[in-house]
Order: sequence, then C-alpha cells, then structure tokens
Amino acid sequence: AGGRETPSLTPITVVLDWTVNTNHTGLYVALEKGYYREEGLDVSIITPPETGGVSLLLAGKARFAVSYQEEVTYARAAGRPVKAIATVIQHNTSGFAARVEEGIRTPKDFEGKTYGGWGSPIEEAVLKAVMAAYGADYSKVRNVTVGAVDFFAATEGEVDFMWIFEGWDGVAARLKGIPITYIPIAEIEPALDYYTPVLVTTDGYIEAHPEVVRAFLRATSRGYRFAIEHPDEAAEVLLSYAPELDPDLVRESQRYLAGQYARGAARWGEMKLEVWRRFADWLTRYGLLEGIFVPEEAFTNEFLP
Amino acid sequence: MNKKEMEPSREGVSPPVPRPVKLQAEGISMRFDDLAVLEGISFSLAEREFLCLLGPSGCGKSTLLRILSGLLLPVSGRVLLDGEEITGRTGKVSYMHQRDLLLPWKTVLDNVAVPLVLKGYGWKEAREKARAHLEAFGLKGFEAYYPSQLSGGMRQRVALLRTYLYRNDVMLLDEPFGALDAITRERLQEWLLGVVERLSTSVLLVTHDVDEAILLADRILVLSPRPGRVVAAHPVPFPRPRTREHLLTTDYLSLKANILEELRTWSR
Amino acid sequence: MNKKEMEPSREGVSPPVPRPVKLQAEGISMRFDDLAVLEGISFSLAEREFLCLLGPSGCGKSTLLRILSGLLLPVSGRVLLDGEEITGRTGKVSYMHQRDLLLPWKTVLDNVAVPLVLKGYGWKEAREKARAHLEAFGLKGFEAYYPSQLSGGMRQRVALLRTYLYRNDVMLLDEPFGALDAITRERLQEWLLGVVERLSTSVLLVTHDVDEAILLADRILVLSPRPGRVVAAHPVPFPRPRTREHLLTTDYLSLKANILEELRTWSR
Amino acid sequence: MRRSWRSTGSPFLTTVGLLAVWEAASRLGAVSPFLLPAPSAVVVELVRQAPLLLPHLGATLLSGLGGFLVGVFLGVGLALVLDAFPRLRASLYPLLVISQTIPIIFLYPLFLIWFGYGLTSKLMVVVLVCFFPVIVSLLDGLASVDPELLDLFTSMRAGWWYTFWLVRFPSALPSLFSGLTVSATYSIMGAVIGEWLGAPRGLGVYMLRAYKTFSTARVFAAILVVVVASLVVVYLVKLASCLAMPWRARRDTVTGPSRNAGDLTHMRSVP
Amino acid sequence: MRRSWRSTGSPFLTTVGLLAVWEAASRLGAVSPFLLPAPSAVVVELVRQAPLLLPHLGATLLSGLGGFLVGVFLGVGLALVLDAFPRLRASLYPLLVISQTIPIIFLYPLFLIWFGYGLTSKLMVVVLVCFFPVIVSLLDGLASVDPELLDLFTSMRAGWWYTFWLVRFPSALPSLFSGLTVSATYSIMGAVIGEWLGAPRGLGVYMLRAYKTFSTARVFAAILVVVVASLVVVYLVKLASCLAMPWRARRDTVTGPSRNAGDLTHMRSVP
Ligand SMILES: Nc1ncnc2c1ncn2[C@@H]1O[C@H](COP(=O)(O)OP(=O)(O)OP(=O)(O)O)[C@@H](O)[C@H]1O
Ligand SMILES: Nc1ncnc2c1ncn2[C@@H]1O[C@H](COP(=O)(O)OP(=O)(O)OP(=O)(O)O)[C@@H](O)[C@H]1O
Ligand SMILES: [Mg+2]
Ligand SMILES: [Mg+2]
Repeated sequence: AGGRETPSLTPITVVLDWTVNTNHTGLYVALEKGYYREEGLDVSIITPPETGGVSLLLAGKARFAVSYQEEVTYARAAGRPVKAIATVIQHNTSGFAARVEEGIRTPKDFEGKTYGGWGSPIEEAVLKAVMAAYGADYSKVRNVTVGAVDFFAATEGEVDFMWIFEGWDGVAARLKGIPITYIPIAEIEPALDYYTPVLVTTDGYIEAHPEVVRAFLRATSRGYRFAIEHPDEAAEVLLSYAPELDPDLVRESQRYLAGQYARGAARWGEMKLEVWRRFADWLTRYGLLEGIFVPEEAFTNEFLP
Repeated sequence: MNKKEMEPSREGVSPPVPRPVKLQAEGISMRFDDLAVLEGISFSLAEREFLCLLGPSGCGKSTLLRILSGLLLPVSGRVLLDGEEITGRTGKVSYMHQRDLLLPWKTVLDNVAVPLVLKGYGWKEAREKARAHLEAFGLKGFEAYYPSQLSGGMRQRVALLRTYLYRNDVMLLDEPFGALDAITRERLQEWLLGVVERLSTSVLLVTHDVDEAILLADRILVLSPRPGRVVAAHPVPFPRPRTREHLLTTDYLSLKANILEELRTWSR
Repeated sequence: MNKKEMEPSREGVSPPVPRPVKLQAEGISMRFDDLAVLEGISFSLAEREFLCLLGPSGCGKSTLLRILSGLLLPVSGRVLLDGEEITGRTGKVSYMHQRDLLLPWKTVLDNVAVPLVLKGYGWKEAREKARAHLEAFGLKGFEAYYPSQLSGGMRQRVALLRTYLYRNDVMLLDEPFGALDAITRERLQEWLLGVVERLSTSVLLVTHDVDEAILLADRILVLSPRPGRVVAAHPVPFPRPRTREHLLTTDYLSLKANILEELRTWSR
Repeated sequence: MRRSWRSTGSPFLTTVGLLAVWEAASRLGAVSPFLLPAPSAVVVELVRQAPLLLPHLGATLLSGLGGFLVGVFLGVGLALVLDAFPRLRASLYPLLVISQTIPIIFLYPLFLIWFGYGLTSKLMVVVLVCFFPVIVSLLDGLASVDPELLDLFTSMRAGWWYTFWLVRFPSALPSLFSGLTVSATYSIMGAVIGEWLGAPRGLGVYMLRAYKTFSTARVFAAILVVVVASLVVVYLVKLASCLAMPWRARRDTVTGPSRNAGDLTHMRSVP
Repeated sequence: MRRSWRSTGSPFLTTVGLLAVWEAASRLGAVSPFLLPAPSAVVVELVRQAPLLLPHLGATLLSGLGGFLVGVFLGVGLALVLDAFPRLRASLYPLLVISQTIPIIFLYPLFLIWFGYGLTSKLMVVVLVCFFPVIVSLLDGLASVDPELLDLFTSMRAGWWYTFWLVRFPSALPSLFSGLTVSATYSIMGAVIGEWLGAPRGLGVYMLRAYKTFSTARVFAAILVVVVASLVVVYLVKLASCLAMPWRARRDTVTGPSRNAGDLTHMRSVP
C-alpha cells in the first residue's frame, strides 16, 4: 500500500505461520495505520503454504516470518539460519482441553481416554511428561492422529481430549456454548512455557539490513501495543483484511489476547534466554532434538524498540 | 460336405403341395428421417422355402432384414412368425449381417463358439462342437487366429458358421457369399442347401448374384430402387440339384435375362 | 457415364504391339510366422493393361496387394515400378482395400474429398471436385450422410470413388464391386474401363467373379490356394466393348470353364 | 429391470431426495452440525455471504478455468509430441507419472518461489492436476486407432499431419474426452487446493478462514459454490464432446447410450 | 524426424541426465538445499533412513494398494450399475463429480467419525481418489461400442450379461486401462494425503515429521520412495493391460504404438 506515493519505500514481505488470526493483529494494525510506511517500509503480508512459511523466508521470498519456538529450534538444529526477533505472546497459551462431560480435570484423568493429536512426536513426549508428573500412566491413553480436524469435529467422535489454543479454540468453545475443561500446558510443565508465536528473520538479513529489522520491529511493536490498548478497534482492523473470519470469534479472541501479548514483560516482544534453553533441554531429554542447538543464537532482543 | 448329405427329396419339380407360411411381412414401410427406404413390403416365406432377395444397392434390403430380425421397428407394417406377431422382437430368427461383425478380441474358434455359449453350452463343449465344423469351412488350422489376421473371405466364412450355429427355423442371410471365390462359394452353397434340407430351415438370402439366386432359390423377390418395393416374384421351377452347367440352358438363361431386365428397368 | 466416354481404340483385338511394363513383381514370397502365404509370385503389369487376379479365398491376394502398395515388406522378392525398385515404398500406386475403410467421422462428401485434400487442394475446392462425381456413383443426395448411415454397397462406392480421386498410373483394386448388384456393377465396370482408357491407367483388380474378370481383363492371373503361386495366366483375346450377352458365346464359355476348372483342380 | 428405474427419475430428484435426507439427519441430530451443517443452514449462509464469496469465486474461476485450459493444451501438445516420437515417449512417460506423485504440498513452496505469490502458482497447480488425465487418455486413444485406416493413409502418402488430423485425432476423441471429463472435474478443486496452500484470495482462502474460525456452515457454503462451478465445467466438457463428435451425437455419455431412431435397444421393455 | 530421437534413448538415460542437471544445480548453489537437496544427499539419507522408512512404506503400500484395488472394484462395479440403468446414471453422475470436488480435508473428519481412526479412513481417501477415473473411462468406453456388434448380440438374444462380457467389456478395455493408469498414478499419493491428514504411520507421516524438523533431504528421500512405488504400480497396470488384451499385444501404449510384423509404419526411416 502506498508504494506509488513514496518510491523510496523498501518492499518487505512477511509470511504468516497459519491462517490469519488474532496472533497477527499487530502486523495488520501496523499496516493499516501506516506505521510501516512511516518507517519507510512497504509491507505485504502473505499466508504460508501448508508446510509453513519458513521455507519462503529461507528462499529469500519473504524477509520476516511468523514462526514458533519449536520450529526455530529445529531449524537452527538443522543448520537453517533462522533467528527470532520478537515474541508475539509472552507465554504459551495452549493446553489440553476436553468437553466437561469427559470429567478431565488433571492429567491423571487422561488415563483411559482417547487423545486426538496431529501426529507430532512432541505430543507423545509432552503427554508422557505431564502424566508422569501427575503419577499417571501414558500407556493407558489411546493416542490417535486426527491431523487437521478441529476440536469440535474431533470430539464429536471417539476423541476425548486435544491440545488447543486457549485464545482461539477456547474462545470459540465459549462462543458456541460448549463447556470445556482446560489444562494450560505452561502450568503443568514449565519447560513447555515456550514462545509461540515468534517473529523471525534470517541471520543474513540481520547482518545485511539491521536498520530494516529495527524499523520493522518499531512499527510492529506499535501495532501490537495498539492492539493491547484498543482490542476492539484492532479486531475490526483484522476483520477488514480477513472478513471471512468469524467476527465474534475474532473480537472475543482479541480481547483475550490483549491481556496476553505482553503479559509480565517490560516491553512487547522481549524474550528470555532461559525459555529457549529450557525448552531445548527438554526436547533433548526426550530425544526429540538432533543436531547442535545454541540457545543464545536462536533469538535476539536487540532490535526491539 | 459330400453330396450324400443332401436328401434326394428336393430333386424333382418345386413344391407340389403349398407349404405352410413360416415368416410373413405385411406392408412394411420404413424411413430414416426424410429418406423413404421401404414402401409396403409384403411377402411370405414358407416352411423349408429358400427365398432370394435381389435389388439394387441401397434399396433397403439390409434394412428389411433388420426389421424382420426385430432389430428395427418399421414405420408401419408387421412381421409374423408362424402367425404370431414378432415385430420388434429379436432372437426369433437367425440373422447374418452384411458386415462380418466378428469379435476382434476372440479367436476364430471362440467367435464361432459364441452362439453355442449363448444357447447354454459351456465354453469347452461349445468350442468342441464349433471345432467340428471348421474343416468344412476351410478354417482348419486358424482356430487360434484373431479376426484381424484373417482374409476377407475367411472372416465371412466365420460369420456364416456362427450364424449357422445359432440356427433357428428361419435364417436371414445378408450376402453371405459376397467375398468368396467361385469354388469356395459353390461348396458353401451346396452345404447351405444341405442344411435347409436336413434341418427344415427356411432361408431368406440377399444376394447380388443373379446366378446364385437362380441356383439356390425356390423363389426370387426383386426389389425396386429406394424406396424398395417388391416389383416381381419369380418362382424358380428348375429341378434340383442344380449345377452351374445348367445355367447354360435356355430356361435358366431366359429367367436370368428376365430378372436382369427388371432390375435394369427399375434402375432407370 | 455413357458409352461415348469410352474411346473406340480399345475395340479390336488385344494389344498388337507389346506395351512397356509398368509394374513388376519379382519372386515375391510372404509368410506370417509359420504361415506361408505367397510363394515366388512374379508377373508384370503393362501400361494401360487391365489385369484381373483370381484365386481361392485366403490364398494371399490382399496380401499381395499390400506388398505391391508398399504397406508390407515381403520376405523375399522385389516390386518394380517403371523399372525402379519400390519395395516397401508407399504412395506410388493407388490401392483400394478390401474393407471400405471410410472415416466414420467424415460425411460422404468429405470422405471422398480426402484424397484431393491430400494432393494439396483446399477443402472447399476438393469438395466441389468430389461432388461432381457423386451422381455417377449413385451417391447424390447422400453428401451429408455419415458412413454408418449408408448401405454396404454405397460404402463400397464411396471407397471406389475415393480411390479413383487418388489416382496414380497404377490402380490396385481389391474386390471393388463385391457388394454391388448386377446393374450398378455393370455401370461402374463400364466407368472403370472408361477411366483406364482416358487416363492411361494400369489396373490390377482382384475379383471372385470369373465373368467379371473375363468382361474386364486383358489378362487373367489365377493363383493357387495358400501359399499362393501363379498357376495360370490367360490372355483374354475378345474384342471390346464386351457385354454380358457375349458371355454366352462358346469362346467365352470355354475360357470360363477353363478357369473354373483350374481353380477347382488347385483347390482340391 | 430397467423399468423400475424409469420413475426414479432425474438428477434433480436424486439431489432433492439426498438433500432432504441430509436435512432430516441434521435436524434429528444424527450428524453434528460441527461436521456437516444442515443444507438449510448452508443455503442461509450462502445467501448471507454471497457478496463476500463472489470476488473469491472470481479468483477461483480464473485460475481454475485458466489452468484447465492451459493444462489441456499442454496435455494435448505433450501427447502429440510423445506420440510422434516413441523414444521420447518411453523416456518421458515416467517423468509424467513422477510429476503426479510428488505431493503438491511440497511442490507448492517451490512454485511460490519460482512463480511468485500470485496467480501463476495457483495456475500451475491446476495445470499440474489437469494435464495428466488428458495426456494419458489421448496417448491411449491415439494408440488404438484402426491400423488398417492408418495403412490406407500411409498408402495415400498422407504425411504425419493429415494422418493425425483426419484419422488419429478423431479416432482418439472419445478417449480424449474421457480424460477431459476427469480433468474438468479436478480443475476447480485444483485451484482451491492452490488457494488453500497459499494465495491472496479465492474460495480456498475463504474456506480456510471459515474453517479455522469453526464456521462449518460457511465452509459448506463455499463447497457448494465449488461443487456447482465444477459441475458447470464438467457439463461444458460434455457439451463440447457432443459438438466435437457429431457423428455419434445420439450416443451421449452422460445420459447413457441411446441409439439411432427406431432402434430398439432402449425400448426393450415396451411390449 | 524420428531418427534424431533414436539415439536420445531410454527412460534410463533421461532420468540419469535429469539427475545430473539437478545435482550440478545443487552443487553450484543454483537451488537452495533448503528447498531442493542434491540427489546425492537424498540417496545418502535414503540409505541411512531405510530402516525407519520401511515400516512407513509398508503402511502406505497397504492403504495405497488396498485402496486402489477397492477403488477399482468400486469404480468398475458402479460403472456397470450406472451403465445398466441409464436413468440412474443421469441421476448419480453429478454425485460422482461432486464426490471429487469436495476437498478431502473436509471429508476426512467425516471419514474419521464414520470409519474410525485406523486404516479404513486412509483407505477411503485412496478409494475416493481412485474410483473416479476408472468409472469415467469405463462408462465412456462402454458407451462407444460398435452399435452393430450390439445389434448382432441383440439379434442373438444374448442377454445383458453375455452382451456385456463378450462385447461391451472387451471393447471398453482400452478405455478402462486409461482410467486405471491414472488411478494407479494417484493411488500411493492418495495414501500419502490420507496420512498427511492424520494417521499414526505411513510415508506421509514420515514426510511431515521430516519437514517439520527441516530435514529436507529426508522429505525427498520419502518422496523418492513414493515415486518409485507409484511407478511400480503404474507399470504393473501397463503389464496387466498387455495381458488382458492379447489381441492387440503388439500395440503397447507405454513404448508407443508399434504394429504387426513386416509392417512398415515404424520402419519408414529405413531407406
Ligand atoms: N497379420 C496377419 N497375421 C497372420 N496371418 C495373416 C495376417 N494377414 C493375413 N494373414 C493370413 O494370410 C492369408 C492370406 O490372406 P489374404 O487376406 O491375403 O487372403 P485373400 O487372398 O485376400 O483372401 P480373400 O479372398 O478371402 O480376401 C490368410 O490365411 C490369412 O489368415
Ligand atoms: N441409420 C440410418 N440413417 C439414415 N439412413 C440410413 C440408415 N441406415 C440405412 N440408411 C439408408 O437406407 C438406405 C437403404 O440401406 P440398406 O442398407 O438397407 O440398403 P441395401 O439394400 O442393403 O444396400 P446394399 O445392397 O448396398 O447393401 C440407404 O440409402 C441408406 O443410406
Ligand atoms: Mg445391404
Ligand atoms: Mg482379400
């Protein structure tokens, strides 16, 4: 937008991690409100292929991407020069959920139930870990892969509980009037309180264009701060870019996330080394991480305003 | 296929007692869109009668046979078999098409065995029965050939044998000997006469060969050019067996000239 | 197609001066796997000569024509045209197949126009030129019909006309009149003789009708049963124009009897 | 036998019947609305969302139809080349199969990188999906021409082009149209997949967003649009097949084989 | 014309050539190894991962081949039924098209609910993908039988079954095998998609995991396995087509049309 008026704008592509959702609101606000243009950036935001946007980032087809700590960890371990430059949300807002009828209150109750996962090896490790912590036996859980099937559809069938995002599926459940029980992952296993989502770019780009990274984060940060302060207005901005989303869900989710984006942090986007190291160690402990991962190299707060 | 197979009863003058009617066509007319093809065709085919159909190319002979066999509904008119209407009903008569219509995916033997299989024989038995006839049709040694590997005349013979094996009281044959040389044709004509005799079959045979018609027929129907009408019906009063040598007698010759003249007149 | 089209030069006794050889077959043998089909066939076709090929069904006549037309390579032997070897080279002679081989997706007119288009005419012009011949072939009014809507004889006439329009100095015709009635056949035979005369074409015609061979040919080749060999070559010394009435003279009859006897002997 | 189906009727009746069963199942709670919303709900949503759906439909149609056309031309062209050069055919045939067996999900990032995030990448997905049935069916069709017809044209020294155009191509048309029907069926779907995998707009994008916000009725409204659009393309191909093959006009393949006038095969049950 | 391709050669040479280009491009850095690893890297990874890949391959083959067979039987069976009842055909044909135009991703949840989380759901995806080309090509094939052959059998009162088995089916075989080739190509892919959408194991699962951990070489190793498996299935179908149609044994469709012995069409370039 506005590229014609100011030809000196730097064109920048940002690739998302998923379908447009309230995690991305700050980006859209910054775009809509002209924060990027003020920083001399002509930003376009694109949705990623099914396999995620990092491949586009690495191929140089996007300068910034929305990712998550797990992906950055694996990427770096595989030698991919991906670096996190800001976390969108300070804490992991995901957790295990079940319809109330299932009577699942703690991981102990997972025994004898059916878990519907998307088929990642991490899920198994997480389940093992949290159940062990509660003295429960993972082998009594039936773990089925439901892939991309959503919570509401899956739990119509044999599936009893799933791993969901509180700020999205959880909000949707409330709106649909489906009472659920929810066990936040961060509460049962601190190592899993990792950053998701995070904004990333490549080592090379940081080296070549530190000023662009700085400018981008300045504008983005303004966007998220605006969303924190004006969740309803921010929700409308997002909806104007993606009117296909369910407006009620977006608005509710936005209100929830307004309190989550920078919860407990001095400034939006700041990350702690401890979080990166803890999660990587946890992965290594469960044999889920091959290769060498140096937590210090995986992220930087240097460009945050 | 030696002469003995032919009963001597057919020798002598043609039917003294009129035989009962087997197949009857009543006022059959046919048209394709704007093209009138047949107009009020009526005739009857008696039991054990051998009727030949002569007519200019395109006058509707094959169309008539399709109607008689029940494959095509005439615009008007009826077909009766033994006095019962069979217009539009198939399987009552056996019909050899003008094209050989062999199954390209079946060998000669299997093509010939098909009608027997349709009649309820198992393939093995059907093949054995069919095989017994191959020699007479000059097809021995070609059991395992596919139709595409046969000569035109061989294909026609396979088709004729197939029609014979699906025999009914009435056989409609559309130019069954067209692609055969004089000698093979003679043999098969003899064979066909034997079949008529032995099995009391009635035959309606379309041919373009006036000699053939005179040699074989009890009666010859001549059709006009399209739209086809019956313009003449000649009984052939010559004694049997008739041979090609007889074709040189004046009686034969005058009948032939007669028919040719009719065809010529009508074809103006 | 009136008589005037025929030059009178052909009347009188057959060629007084030997004409130069046009097409020559030298020791052609053919086999399909284990089946010997042709054995040492040698003959020559002179300029403007009309040669008929007689032989039992399945003796290899069509195979011989395929070899002469260059579609099939013989196991041994050569084909020469004007003294030049053309074994295995197509397009040198025109060839009418035994099957009509019309294009099912083209109308009668377009089917007939195809050879002209292949010779470089535009479709429009080709259609016009083709249309001019339809009447003579009794196909007028059927321009827009698809082959599947034609009678057997009509299809054959379309195929003959097509072959004629792709004419070369040499025409190989595989039973071109097989599916035609006596009258239509007579007309087209006359027409063909006119073509030979007018265009100085040499014709090799396969037929099963001995009368037809005697009526048309300058010379008749008789083949033995498979494997086909040339067992006799009869010059036909009768003056032209020959008519069906002439067929009753003793000279004609003895030639015919002769040929039939040869066919019969060899077919034992 | 045939008679009992006579009254069962037209595609219309079947569709209505099916919808009725589905609606009833939904109302009675036999199917969860999270999985399969009632048709009435879908239609309501369709009407409500029409202004939003239209531009998406436009984008999908553009890449779906465009990709279909490109795919068909590519398929036909490639088939001709492979047919003309049998050696090349033996060499490239496996590659064609391979092109179909690499999951699009992995190819798409490459497309995005090579062709950009615009129409082209989506188009490429459709092309990839559509060209294969065309090429296979055309090659098979070209291979099963009556060899004697080919002989005839060889004996007339017809040259490659005339032999192809007058004999082989018309003879391969029924087979080609089989392939075209399959391709047409996939065309709109291919575009939707491309949009799903990443595109600025299109019904796939709409579906994805509706799906991720758990608006099942909207997802199915979009599916309905996709289905109708696909049906239209398929029936256009059927229409084209009738127009392209006038010599067998009465033997249509959608409505079942009927035959020449007066022919009885379809009248057997008339006494 | 043809001659110039003579020496170009076999599928083997093309493949080797292509791999060489790809390897060179990778080595020279023309393609990022994050997107497209060098073939050598893929092969190394394939060998290294073989023990891990094998059980996944087993699962994929099971549902791929199983689904293919079921799909083919279903397609053939349905085609027969639709062909026998033209009214039913007109009614159901649109439903068949519809079944192909609803994105599998939305059908899959229904499959999971109806068929459970095991093999069946995956199988259903493969069946859904495979039955369609078969049914379309078989229906089209059945509709283009020589009507005079049908007449002959009608005049012999052959009954539906014999007419079908002796005339219509053999006549439709070339067309059917066209469809089978397309289906065979999709079969393994269908299984991978099913696994992708959610399955405990299979090459799709392996790929997804490898992808998520940025092991591009492993992804391509798995793709290689999928490709080879698909090619094997396709060539098995080609083999079956030769065996099923002995009367045209010498006109094979993979290696291009050749003709009867002594026939010259393929020898034109010999002087
Ligand atoms: N492609 C082939 N494969 C095997 N045998 C063949 C092939 N083509 C022809 N034959 C055999 O060659 C022999 C001669 O066939 P051809 O068609 O030349 O006979 P013909 O003299 O034309 O007979 P007709 O008068 O019946 O047409 C036949 O026995 C036939 O079976
Ligand atoms: N399906 C059809 N549609 C239109 N016209 C047809 C159809 N079938 C036949 N005809 C026409 O009907 C006429 C008679 O055809 P038919 O095949 O009965 O002739 P025929 O007497 O058998 O000729 P022949 O001796 O040449 O075989 C022809 O003019 C033909 O064009
Ligand atoms: Mg006829
Ligand atoms: Mg022949």
